Amino acid sequence: MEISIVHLQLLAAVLFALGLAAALGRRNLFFVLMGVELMLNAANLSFLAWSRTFPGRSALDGQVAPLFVIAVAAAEACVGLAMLMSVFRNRESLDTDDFSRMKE
Amino acid sequence: MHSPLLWLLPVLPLLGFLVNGILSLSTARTSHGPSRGLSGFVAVLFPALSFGLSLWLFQRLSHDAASIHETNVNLGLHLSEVVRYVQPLWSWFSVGDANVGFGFAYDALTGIMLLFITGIGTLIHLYSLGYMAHDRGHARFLAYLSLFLANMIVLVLGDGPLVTFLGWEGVGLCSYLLIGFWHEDLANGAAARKAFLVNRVGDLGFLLGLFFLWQILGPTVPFTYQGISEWFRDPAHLAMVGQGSVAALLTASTLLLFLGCTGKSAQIPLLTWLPDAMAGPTPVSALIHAATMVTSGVFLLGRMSDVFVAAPFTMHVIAVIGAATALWAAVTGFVQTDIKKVLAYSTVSQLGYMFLAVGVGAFDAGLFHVFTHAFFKAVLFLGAGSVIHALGGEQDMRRMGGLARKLPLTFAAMFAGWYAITGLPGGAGFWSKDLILEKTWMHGGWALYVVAIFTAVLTAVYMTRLMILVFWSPSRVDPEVEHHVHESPWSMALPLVILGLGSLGAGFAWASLVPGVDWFARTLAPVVGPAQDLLAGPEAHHPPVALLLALGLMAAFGGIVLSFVLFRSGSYRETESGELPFLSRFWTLLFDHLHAVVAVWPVLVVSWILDKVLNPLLFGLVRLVGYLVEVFGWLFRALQFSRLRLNMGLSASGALLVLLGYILVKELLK
Amino acid sequence: MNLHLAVIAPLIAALLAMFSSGKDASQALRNALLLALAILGISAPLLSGGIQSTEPLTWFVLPAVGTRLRWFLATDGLSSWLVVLSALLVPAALVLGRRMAGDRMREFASLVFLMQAFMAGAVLAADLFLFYGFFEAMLLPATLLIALFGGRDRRKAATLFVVFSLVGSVPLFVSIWWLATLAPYHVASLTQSAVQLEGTLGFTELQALLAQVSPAARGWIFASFALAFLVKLPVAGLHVWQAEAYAEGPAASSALLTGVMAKVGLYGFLRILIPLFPMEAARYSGAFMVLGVVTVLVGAFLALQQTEIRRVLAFSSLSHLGLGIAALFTFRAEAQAGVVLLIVAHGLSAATLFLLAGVAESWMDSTHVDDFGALSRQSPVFAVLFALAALASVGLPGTAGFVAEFLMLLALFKGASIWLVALAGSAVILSVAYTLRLVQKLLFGKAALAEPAQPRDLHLSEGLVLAPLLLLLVVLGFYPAPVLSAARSDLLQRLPLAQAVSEDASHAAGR
Amino acid sequence: MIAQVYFGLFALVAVLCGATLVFARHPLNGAMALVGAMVSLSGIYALIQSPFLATLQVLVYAGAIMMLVVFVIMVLNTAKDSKTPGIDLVGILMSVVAFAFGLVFTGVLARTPVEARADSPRGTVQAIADTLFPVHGQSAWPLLFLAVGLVLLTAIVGAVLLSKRRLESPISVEDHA
Repeated sequence: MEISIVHLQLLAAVLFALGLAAALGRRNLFFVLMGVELMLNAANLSFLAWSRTFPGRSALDGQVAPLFVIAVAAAEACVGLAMLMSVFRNRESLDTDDFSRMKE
Repeated sequence: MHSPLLWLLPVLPLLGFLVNGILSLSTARTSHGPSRGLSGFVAVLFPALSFGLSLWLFQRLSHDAASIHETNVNLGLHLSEVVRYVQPLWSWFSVGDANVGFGFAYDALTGIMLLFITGIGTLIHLYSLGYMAHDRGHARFLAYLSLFLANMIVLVLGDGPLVTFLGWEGVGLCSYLLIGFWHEDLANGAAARKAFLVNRVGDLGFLLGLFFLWQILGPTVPFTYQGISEWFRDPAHLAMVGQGSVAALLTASTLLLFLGCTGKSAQIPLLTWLPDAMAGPTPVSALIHAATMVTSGVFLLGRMSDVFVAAPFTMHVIAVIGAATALWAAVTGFVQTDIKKVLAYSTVSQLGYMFLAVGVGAFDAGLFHVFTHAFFKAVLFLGAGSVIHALGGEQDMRRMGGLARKLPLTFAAMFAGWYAITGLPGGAGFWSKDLILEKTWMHGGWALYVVAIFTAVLTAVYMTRLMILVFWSPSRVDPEVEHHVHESPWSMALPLVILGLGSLGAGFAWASLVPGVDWFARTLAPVVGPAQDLLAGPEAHHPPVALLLALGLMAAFGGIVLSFVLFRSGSYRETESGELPFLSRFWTLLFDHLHAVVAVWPVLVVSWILDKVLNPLLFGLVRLVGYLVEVFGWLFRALQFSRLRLNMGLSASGALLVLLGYILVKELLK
Repeated sequence: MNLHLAVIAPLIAALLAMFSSGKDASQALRNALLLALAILGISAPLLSGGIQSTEPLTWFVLPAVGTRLRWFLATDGLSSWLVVLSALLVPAALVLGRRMAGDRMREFASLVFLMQAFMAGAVLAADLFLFYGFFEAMLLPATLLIALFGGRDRRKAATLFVVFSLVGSVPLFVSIWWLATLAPYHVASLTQSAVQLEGTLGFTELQALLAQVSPAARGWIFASFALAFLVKLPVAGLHVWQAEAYAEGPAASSALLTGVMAKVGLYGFLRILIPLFPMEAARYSGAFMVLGVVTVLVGAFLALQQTEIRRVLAFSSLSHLGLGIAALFTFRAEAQAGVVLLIVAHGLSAATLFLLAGVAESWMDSTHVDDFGALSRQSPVFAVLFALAALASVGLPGTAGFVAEFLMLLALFKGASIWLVALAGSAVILSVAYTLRLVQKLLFGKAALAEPAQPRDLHLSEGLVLAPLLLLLVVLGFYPAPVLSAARSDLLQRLPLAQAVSEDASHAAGR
Repeated sequence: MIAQVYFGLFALVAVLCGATLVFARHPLNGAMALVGAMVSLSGIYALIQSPFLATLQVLVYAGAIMMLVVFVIMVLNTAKDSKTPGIDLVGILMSVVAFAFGLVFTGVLARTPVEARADSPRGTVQAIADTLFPVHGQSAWPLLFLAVGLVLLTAIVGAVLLSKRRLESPISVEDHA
């Protein structure tokens, strides 16, 4: 009840930044994926926090949005991990710096 | 009056076409095609039935006309009422202002046309049995011929211009198929295509003319010959179309319709196809390109005489073009060496006579010439066919001669034809040509008369030349060929005899010199009479008949004598190359050159430009867009690093920058 | 029910044809042919049904916009004839396509059925969304047919085809979307209701809606619609894809493209563009007439220069359909009837020509006209059918093409000027020139290549599927009333307009 | 007051776990840290009146998704340990970017006067179901729900297709290199 929206948002921002750092800074594909997950979580938190500033039923829209985010995250993890496996099996490596064939 | 039988007239030959067509198609694989007896029997039977039917109808028509005439005389009326059997079949299309029915109508004009179309048609089917007996595709040939007959019947029997147009294009198609019948020779195919194309130009004129006519009539008048005639015979309407914009419309309409006629009847300017059409088998030339199809232009003018007399300018044009064509073709016929070409130009020339007659307002004279010409030109062509047949395909007159004794029957028949066409007394041409000359004198002025009589002299010259070169001069035939010369079988001889007799006797259908014999004119009077009376007015003065007759006879005899002087003594000088001298060639191909310059080359040049310039240009435009996209692709690819993290980081930085920029702008604007 | 089936049956047929258990190609062909005949049986009764429509089913409502997407089919004579036309052409395309499809008959049949389904959907749709969906969907099977079964340059042809089609349809999509956002407001203003209502894009509702749009905006929408249909037709300037697609695709797909898909372009003008934008159509009618006549001429001139059979036929299609556009914009009853008849007549004759051209190409293994000759002696049945179809395509009296051409020229004469008629008419002469040249090269003359060891001609089945088409052409040439009357029924005035609105109102009341 | 204490606790755990994710050597460690962050986030959800999402967070996220991740990590790591380094120069650069992001967000937030409203409803199952599938009126959510269903289906099919071939044939680098 008394938790301030700003604190929630700040927490979300920090988690987002951490997720981004993991997604961008790490070379291991696992960390990239997990960083993305963390960012999604931060976004969810932000959704919920903002939803508390709306009156009446419209606040519930903010509650429903994370539901979809979770669903999409599940799909993303599903496909992402499958791709990761096939990449690993092709390349024997999970180092993103090894993957530079896209430009060719 | 309603007559339920008219539809049978075209359907009978159509059945013949279907039977023979299926026979031909189903036996295409076998080595010698369908049985000649069966296909021949079918081919002759159906046209003959059609002929019988048209004889019966004509007899009935004459009877009805006579009884009506009697009634009118008894009642003290002075009317020439049209006896017309109609059979409207169904509504062809009925949309907006366009209400066109599909039906047939039979009156005196149609009756006369049908008599000789089906009659000569049957004879020529018979002739073809012998002529094409050794050809692999004779069943196909007979099928085409029957199809032609069906279309020709539709052409004359249609109750409105559009049904006529159906037959009009149909005969064009059959003409195409038959000219190109021996299609392995590409030249034949080219000739056939030329015929179809040139005719199509005329047909477009026909259609546009109909549009204009429709415009004048308005949507309420039924678009049948009956409706059109009645509309134009109304004096109030005649006054209306005589002046102002309606007159211009009518002139345009009639000129365009006449253009259609020049296409079908090979007049200036659309005459180049007819000489080429001689590439077809000779029975085809006789039936289609001499007796029937090419005269359908004259028929149409007669059919729509009420329309044409309302447009005096067009009538002048018709007369002048007719005279010019007659003269030009006669001169051309003078220099030809191919026997069929001579006859072809002669046909063009005679058709010119018919148009001259129509142009000076003598529709019945023109149609009478159609009638007599059908006989003598058919017999001339069939005779020529017989000669060619006997000589094993030789068509060059320089390699003929002395055949009178070898082919007595053929010679007799052709002599009859020659007798008729030169206008010697008693022959068919004597009556009809003199009639035309007389009418030209009366209504056409002296200039046209001089051209016409000069053409008559030329006609006598070139026809006599033909007879001399083929029959009377010493033989120049290749000895090897001469060995095999034989008279034709009975199926070819019988038509020759009948038509030969016809070309001697047909003229008596309207022997204007013999009092009381004006059967032809009387029969036609209800159809074209009002139009003629309108133009000629009451005949106040009688022409100097004796003088004109004498002039006509002098022309014929003079021409014959001249020809004997020219060709009998010196025989024929053969040029080395076998080709015509330059001047003759140029004169012969005058209109071909004109067509090339006016129509063919421009079309080819424009289409070449479109294909070689415009199309690549459009393609280039499309390619250019494609290249642009690719160039952009390269540009953006150059921006990429091959490091995943860097790429992602850069895009994240980009997002950050956008965000910062947004905030900054927001702040600044605040 | 029949209406639903006319669209759904080919879809089912596509699935069945794909997964049927036929082992070899001929078995697959037999299955597909049975399906095609069944569809023909289902579609044919539409012709006697007059105007009919289905209950509009709301699919869903566009979120945040409030416009319904509906499954709503309706038909009158025009649509019914188009559906039946395609149902007639599909068996022929399947049987003659056998020569090109080879072992992949099942895929081929399936794609052909898909195309049939989408095309039926496009002409039966009474809702703009639905129409657009089907209109675009047609592209997919057509492209695949070209890209999978085509000739040497099939990739290029397919790419051109797709790119041009998209150039035409993307602006259309934008326009439709924009209209969708307007529809609810329009309905609200109509009913004066406080409750927020949903709009629809049914053709009848659109007529009212468009009347309220500002003229400038309407002009742009008009342009985008016109562009989409002009590309499908196509007209001169947008014709680059046509010859490639028609010449490089398999003959069966060319036949369907010209016989059916190009007709949807004309249908778009007839059913959608002119009724929905009467003012714009009237304002630009001169331009469209000139464009049509230019197309007629350009097509004819280009056809004269071509040396490949199907390119000649492609440009001939361009030329013939151009006349339709020119005539339509005279807004005369004769033109409308003539165009409807043109759709049927040209569909039948051109498709037959393309299919036969495909057969000839498969015999000679060449597309160049100089490699052909004397087919009338070697293959008489083929020659008869080809010649008949060629004559029908040049509009010889006695075939349906003549009546169509006559009516269109008459309309141009009355509604435009004599000069346009003369120009269009001279192209008719040219059409004889190039068509006869083609006939000459293929059927007559001497055989250019070695004579075949075996006599060869069309199979019995091939003759049997083509003969009815040509027979129909001749019958309609003498008695075109069944098709002409189709042009008169005015579907738009009789669709259940109020239904969607009242449904909404009762909804609102119920709440 | 007690809520704020809990919040502080959870927030601390979440941030620490997040930091562990960034710096962990082994993916398994990272995964475990992520699970921790998620569980503590779920606690925070519960604190801010969203019981349904809190449950879902544990069930789906921490339970299902992360289980999947851990499972894959363990499958791939049977052969050899991950040889990838933790942080390098590029990583540091990227971290700076990430840090800047956080800074911007914080900056913006600090200047935004927002207050929670007392009448904001609880995110119960009932309330969320009513929003998702409204009985009356129109809403975009059902359409979106359908779309997400499609996305999930596609993802499943895609995942199966991506890994299917590998099950049949022995792994070979040359095959697809």
